[in-house]
Amino acid sequence: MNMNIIPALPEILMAAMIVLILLVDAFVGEDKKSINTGITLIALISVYIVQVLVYNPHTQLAFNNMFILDSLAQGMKLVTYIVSFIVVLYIKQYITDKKLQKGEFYAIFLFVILGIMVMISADNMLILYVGLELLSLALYALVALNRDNIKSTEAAMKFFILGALGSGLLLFGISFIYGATGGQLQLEEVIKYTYQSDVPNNALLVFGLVFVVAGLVFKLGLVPFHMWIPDVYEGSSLATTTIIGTVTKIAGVVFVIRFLINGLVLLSPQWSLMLALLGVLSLFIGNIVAIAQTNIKRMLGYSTIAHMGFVAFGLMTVSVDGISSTLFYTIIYVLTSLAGFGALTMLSRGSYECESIDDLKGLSKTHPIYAGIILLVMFSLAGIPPLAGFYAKFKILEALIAVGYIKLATYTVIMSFIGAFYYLRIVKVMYFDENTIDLRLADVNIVSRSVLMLNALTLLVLGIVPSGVMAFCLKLISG
Amino acid sequence: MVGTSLYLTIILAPLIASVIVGIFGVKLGKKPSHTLTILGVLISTVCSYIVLYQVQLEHITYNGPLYTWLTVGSQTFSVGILIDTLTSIMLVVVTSVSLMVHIYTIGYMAEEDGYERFFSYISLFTFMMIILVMSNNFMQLFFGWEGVGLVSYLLIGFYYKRESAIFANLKAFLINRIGDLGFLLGIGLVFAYCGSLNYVDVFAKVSSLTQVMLPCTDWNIITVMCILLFIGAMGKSAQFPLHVWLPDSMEGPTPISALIHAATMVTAGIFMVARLSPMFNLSETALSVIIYAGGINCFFLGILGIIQTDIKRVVAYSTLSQLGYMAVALGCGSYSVAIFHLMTHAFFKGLLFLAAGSVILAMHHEQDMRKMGGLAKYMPITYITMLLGSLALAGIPPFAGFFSKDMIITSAVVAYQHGLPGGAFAVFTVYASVFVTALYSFRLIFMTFHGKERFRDIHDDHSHHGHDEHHGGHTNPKESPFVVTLPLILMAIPSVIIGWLGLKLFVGGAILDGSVFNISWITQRFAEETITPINMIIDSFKEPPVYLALAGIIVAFVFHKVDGLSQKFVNIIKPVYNLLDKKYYMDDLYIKLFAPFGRGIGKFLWTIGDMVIIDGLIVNGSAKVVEWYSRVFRKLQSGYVNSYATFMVLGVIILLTFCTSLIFS
Amino acid sequence: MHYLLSLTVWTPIIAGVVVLFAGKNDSLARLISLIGALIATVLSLIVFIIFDASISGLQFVENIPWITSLHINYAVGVDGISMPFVFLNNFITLLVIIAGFKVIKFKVALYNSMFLLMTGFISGAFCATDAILFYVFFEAMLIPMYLIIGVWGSSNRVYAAIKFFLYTLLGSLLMLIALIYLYNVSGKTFNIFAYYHTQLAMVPQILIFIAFFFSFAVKVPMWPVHTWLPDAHPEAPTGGSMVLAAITLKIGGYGFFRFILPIVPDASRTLSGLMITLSLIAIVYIGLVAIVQKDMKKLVAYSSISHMGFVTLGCFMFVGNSLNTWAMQGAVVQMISHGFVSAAMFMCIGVMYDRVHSRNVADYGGVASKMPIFATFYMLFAMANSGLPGTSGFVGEFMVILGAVQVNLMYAFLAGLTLILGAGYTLWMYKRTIFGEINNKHVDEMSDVNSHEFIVLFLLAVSVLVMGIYPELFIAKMQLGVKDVIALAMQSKL
Amino acid sequence: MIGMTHFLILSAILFAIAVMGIFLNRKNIIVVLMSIELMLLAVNFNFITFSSFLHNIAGQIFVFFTLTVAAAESAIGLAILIILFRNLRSINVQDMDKLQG
Repeated sequence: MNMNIIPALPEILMAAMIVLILLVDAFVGEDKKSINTGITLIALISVYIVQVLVYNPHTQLAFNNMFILDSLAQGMKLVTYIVSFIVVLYIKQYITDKKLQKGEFYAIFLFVILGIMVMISADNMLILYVGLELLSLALYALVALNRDNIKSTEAAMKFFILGALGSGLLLFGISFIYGATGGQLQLEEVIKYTYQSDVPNNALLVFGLVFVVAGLVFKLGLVPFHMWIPDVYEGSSLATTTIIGTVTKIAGVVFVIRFLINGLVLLSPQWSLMLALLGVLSLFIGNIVAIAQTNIKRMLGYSTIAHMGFVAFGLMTVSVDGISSTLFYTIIYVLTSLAGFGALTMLSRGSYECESIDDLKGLSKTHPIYAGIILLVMFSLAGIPPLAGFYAKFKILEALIAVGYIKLATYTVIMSFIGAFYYLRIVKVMYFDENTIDLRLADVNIVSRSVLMLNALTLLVLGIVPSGVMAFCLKLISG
Repeated sequence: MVGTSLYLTIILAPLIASVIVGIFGVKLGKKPSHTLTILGVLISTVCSYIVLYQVQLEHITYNGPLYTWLTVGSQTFSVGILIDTLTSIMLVVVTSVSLMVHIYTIGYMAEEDGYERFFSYISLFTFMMIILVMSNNFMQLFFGWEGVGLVSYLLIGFYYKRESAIFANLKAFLINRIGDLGFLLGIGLVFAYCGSLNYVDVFAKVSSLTQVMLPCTDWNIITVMCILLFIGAMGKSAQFPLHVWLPDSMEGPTPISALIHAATMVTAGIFMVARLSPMFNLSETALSVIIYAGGINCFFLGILGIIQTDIKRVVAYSTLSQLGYMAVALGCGSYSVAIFHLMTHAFFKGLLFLAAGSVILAMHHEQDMRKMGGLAKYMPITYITMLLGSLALAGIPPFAGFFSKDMIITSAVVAYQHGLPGGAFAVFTVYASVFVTALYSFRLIFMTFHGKERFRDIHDDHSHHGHDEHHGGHTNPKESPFVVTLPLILMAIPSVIIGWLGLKLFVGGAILDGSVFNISWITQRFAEETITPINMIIDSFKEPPVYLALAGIIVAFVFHKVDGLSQKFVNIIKPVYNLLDKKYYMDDLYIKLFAPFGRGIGKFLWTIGDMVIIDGLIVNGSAKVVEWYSRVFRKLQSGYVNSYATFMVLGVIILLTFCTSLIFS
Repeated sequence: MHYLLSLTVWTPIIAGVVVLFAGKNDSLARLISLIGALIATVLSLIVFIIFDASISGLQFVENIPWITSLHINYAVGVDGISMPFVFLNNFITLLVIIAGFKVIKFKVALYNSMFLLMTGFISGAFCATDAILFYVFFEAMLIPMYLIIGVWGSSNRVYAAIKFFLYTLLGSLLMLIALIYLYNVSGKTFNIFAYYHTQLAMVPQILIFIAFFFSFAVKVPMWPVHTWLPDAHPEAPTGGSMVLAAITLKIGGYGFFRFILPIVPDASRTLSGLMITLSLIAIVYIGLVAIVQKDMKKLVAYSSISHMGFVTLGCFMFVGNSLNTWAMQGAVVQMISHGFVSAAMFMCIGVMYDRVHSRNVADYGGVASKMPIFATFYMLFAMANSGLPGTSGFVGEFMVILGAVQVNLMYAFLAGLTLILGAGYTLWMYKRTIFGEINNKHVDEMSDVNSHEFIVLFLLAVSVLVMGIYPELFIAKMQLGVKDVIALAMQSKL
Repeated sequence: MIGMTHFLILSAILFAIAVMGIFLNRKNIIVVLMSIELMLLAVNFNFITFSSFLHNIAGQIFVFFTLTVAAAESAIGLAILIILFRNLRSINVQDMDKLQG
């Protein structure tokens, strides 16, 4: 019986902080709500510190091995903290303007983070499920929080229903795996079991696998499990979209890696092909449909779908190289879209909401800095060197070709070629068109802006010296 | 001063002058400009006479590179100088005529604007021409070739505001480019098969190619080379069918017509063939081709001269016909004679043009002969000199033209006797042309200098539409100033005597030793009989040409005297006249057929090929397809949550079937 | 000295970034960019001078590990083929900056910085000896050009910019696949020169060839993937057109030398017939198309395509399994010469455009009487464009034709048609714009070239003439580079 | 004798019904929520079946978690439903079509 709880200290601390926020929020007046922001930031910082402190090189287990803290978990958690810290900086002005500034917002946001942390560290399907639900439920709430907005509520409802369906599928799958493996919920046990059994003919296991995969890719948003993404992206407030579009992606990817690699790696012949199929579809739908979009959030939603197609390809290679490429891709993607959403959020001030693509017309004249940042983001998403996005795509392609999927790689580049069009269109709108509506905004505080600029600059810097992050990702995989 | 430095002086003097005047001309003003350029040309003239002396008497020849133009692998092209007998002759001709024209221009262009520009151009031309004749390899020859073409282009379009002028110069350039294409390909072949472009190496190598055929054809390679090269000559020397540009080139100022389009540039082709005589000697086929081209020129294009009314055009057509003569001579393999005629022609045709120019000057830039007449007593010098020129042109003994032309006739006869294909045609044309030549040249004389003074009534109707304001009504035309008449006189002298001097040297070939090689039978023929001017004149009265010439003059006189006769005659031969009037429809062939055809294809390829097929169909088409897909697939996102769920379930089902198929296969 | 090449590459990039911060202060921006471009040009000139023509292979080599996990190095170096282009590139950009001094009044800082970045990237592409480094620079240059066309372009600029971007992107993406494939088959290296000795079967060779072909043929551009150029040029500002025509097209040609011929020699040999056909189509077809253009920039754009046809023609003059040296050398010369000439042509059109604001031939006529000096320069460049001996335009075409004759007289004939066509469209345009009576008041108000324009035109004129009269100056430097390529193209990899 | 398979089939049927309830139903969102509950129950049934037949307690523990989560889930679901009704004045699935395309 391993009752060591040290590795889980960050989670515990986070939970405590959440409670604290709820308490404080209950007692401070409307005018002092900004204190919540402070607490949230402190929470994230402190958790980060603790996380660093509890780290030691070799893998630690807790709660009877249900909870694992390996290099992957450690690394991705740290990334999560940093990203969510930046997210808070970006959105705090926005949510005060939009009257979302209620204690719940941050509390729920931290719940999301907590969920992510649990998922990342879960070594047991039960914990994995709990983490997932914690994350999802919190997200539903976040979306719904903008409660007077009809679009938001509709998005929340759709998100909820589909989410529930998704997790239902996942559970169903898990139950079958549980049965097929003779009562195993522990991921490494599942591996051990699958070693002994003759996997391919174990119909029950594969049957379960299909449902699990369905549940997993729902989180990533691969076609045809993507339907929720565009609606939720469009419907929810920019703050929420920022959260969904960035931090949760990390969770999703790690979640999938845990399940498929740590758990069901021996079924890779099956699931890699499934991922390939879904990836192909995602790249197609994501890129093609994004072209017709007029709402920028929705467009980014579709672009996410396309990018997740890349992630799927990275995973399907089932090689250390491939998986590390996937992580690299995810990190770069998160950083990029973080900058993008950040810029949009900061542009949406007061009553003005940066919704439709035309709202960006002539931005290069009114707000050259923001325009420049969005430009970098767009070219990075399109994968044009010398921006970080290029290496992300490049590594995935390299991994694909290394294991011989040349046709797939060609398909991928053609699709991302089509994708380049709508990123270019954004740049075109900002730089080539005349501004119709002139937005004069009270500027956001200097800290957030400088962070945003740094963030955008990172894309450029990583475009010139990406090897550091690559090595980092490789280390996460190979331990 | 000896050796390369001397030669370089010849080359560079005009260039430097031209560049300086070209850049600072306007600042310098008129006088300094023309002194400078004339000085430049004078220097090279003097030097070329020195060279002539050295080459002919001291037998100093030179052939060496100046600098490496480019190196590829082991092969090197270098810019070089070749000084031999031919070069020395050409140098003298070019520089002297050029000098005359320079001086003449002072008077002729006095009132024109762009005076300095003009001088800079003609010096530049002189430079290019010198390069052309001095070059010791094809590449440099081509450089000079195109260079003179460029200057000719610039000068034909000298009055760049005049639509006809800029049309003419474009036409000239393009027609020449057709020739140049052939020339370039010829050079290419030479290089491909001889591995060098230096004359010496090529001549050494070429004789070994007599049996070689062009790949996958049964054409002798030398023939192909020679014909291609001659196509180049056709362009420059206005041989049929590439002659159409020359009459139009008369749009340029008269000194240019004299220098470029009569004396020097147009003879470049002749020079080139003569220079390459060792090659052409190896291919009778090529020679026949030349004969036919030349024959057509000298007779059929000569005829056109008869019906022209523009004084310069008459001379222009006579130039075509004389070039024909030279070509025929070349075709018959007597290159030295061709060069001989080239030289005599340079002087008397230059003279004719300058004289014509002087007339035009007196007539205040009126060129229509029907508006002249009776000028003889107003401008005696011009009259006398022009008369001499015409006599020379018509080939009346003992003027220069007579000797050269008579030798050409002889060569044609020889070639005919030897049975060279096209020999008969050559003989016919050269005989017939003698008559034609005399006819049109004296028609010119009579119309211009004799008979009724038609210009008087002209001036009236001119003063109506305010032309020639600077002279009121009925002043008599004046003789041109000294600077104009001096060159006339200076040119008249050689036109009269050069034949006497030249004959022996050229026919014996002594003067062209080691550079031009007549074909065997010609050499024999010239060897076996000793020709002297005297007995040649005497003999000539036993032969038809002289009588033909006289007949021509008489006919011209009759038509001049008897009023309306020409009109009647025209009516009688209406269809023929129309044909001639339309210049055998050659212009229309280019302007109405080729040019629009090219543009038509271009338009088709652009609109259909580029716009519709590539851009419309493939590029924008694919974009449209993608957009269409986009619009279709976004419909899937219907907005109804249950349809979303349906898709998820479908997905699961697909995956299931996918996997089961995997398992049970 | 040892980092000379890196300096050449990075000076303009750094200058470009610095200029961005000049922001609203236009004169400062101009000054900085001028200095930057000047330094870069001087550096590249030094490289040109101290480049040792007597040794084959790379010089000024630098090799620093860059992305170790993928064995990507920051490896630069120049050989006879790439070196002249580095100089050309910086030189042209310097001219562009000077030319833009007075003309550009809108977003000056951005404009100049874009050009400087562009130059840096292009130099990088020419210097890179690591495939990915090359690719990064190769792609990166799309961004500034996209903005240049899109922001400072004229009426139809958006379409042109996006078309240009996507056209070139598609090609380069396919190349990326090919590069990664080579990386895997050549024992995990991105060193271009390692690929020269990688054994490849025919089918992969063909596929790689196609991939490379798409990326480079689009840049050149070869028929039928040329249609972006006639759209991009007219819309781009003068400077944009100059850089586009003078340099970016050359990267396409350079690619044929650096990648296609040495890496997939057998495929090149097999497909040479096709390549030659396409090149000849480009020369004749495009030449004819150029004749009917009414828009001056479109006309020159088409003439560029037709002239670049000589480059690709020269690249694929296979005799048996050996390449024709003359054609090959001619191709390189043609590229450099076209760099000068096309830049000059666009400059001239720009000069006129700045005064009358029309690209339409019909809106001009009689310019000569208003701008004699300009007319003289323009005449020189027009003649160079129609390949007159003594100008650079002649040398390359002459050499390629000489080579072509040795292979097949028919090729030479078709290629030679450019003598007529080239003169046709160039001089027709010249006649209609410069000669003739002044036919509208805009032309009547035209003033002759100002000092900046004069400097630019003068420098270009000098280069055109020098290269025409003494091409050995360049050829001597390139000799061995070309020789190596030919040697590599002759080896069989099967 | 009723074997494990029968139970599994039963739960599969339940699950299928639940799913049908989600994507066939075009009317009432409440029904959708109920179907979700049903789906979770089907899963629980599965777990219990396995756990009893494999003599492994983990499954039943999992069921407890699932039940809890289900409760929380329906709570949130209903909350969202309420605000949705407040904005939309309807709980008809077909009326949720503001977001599409």
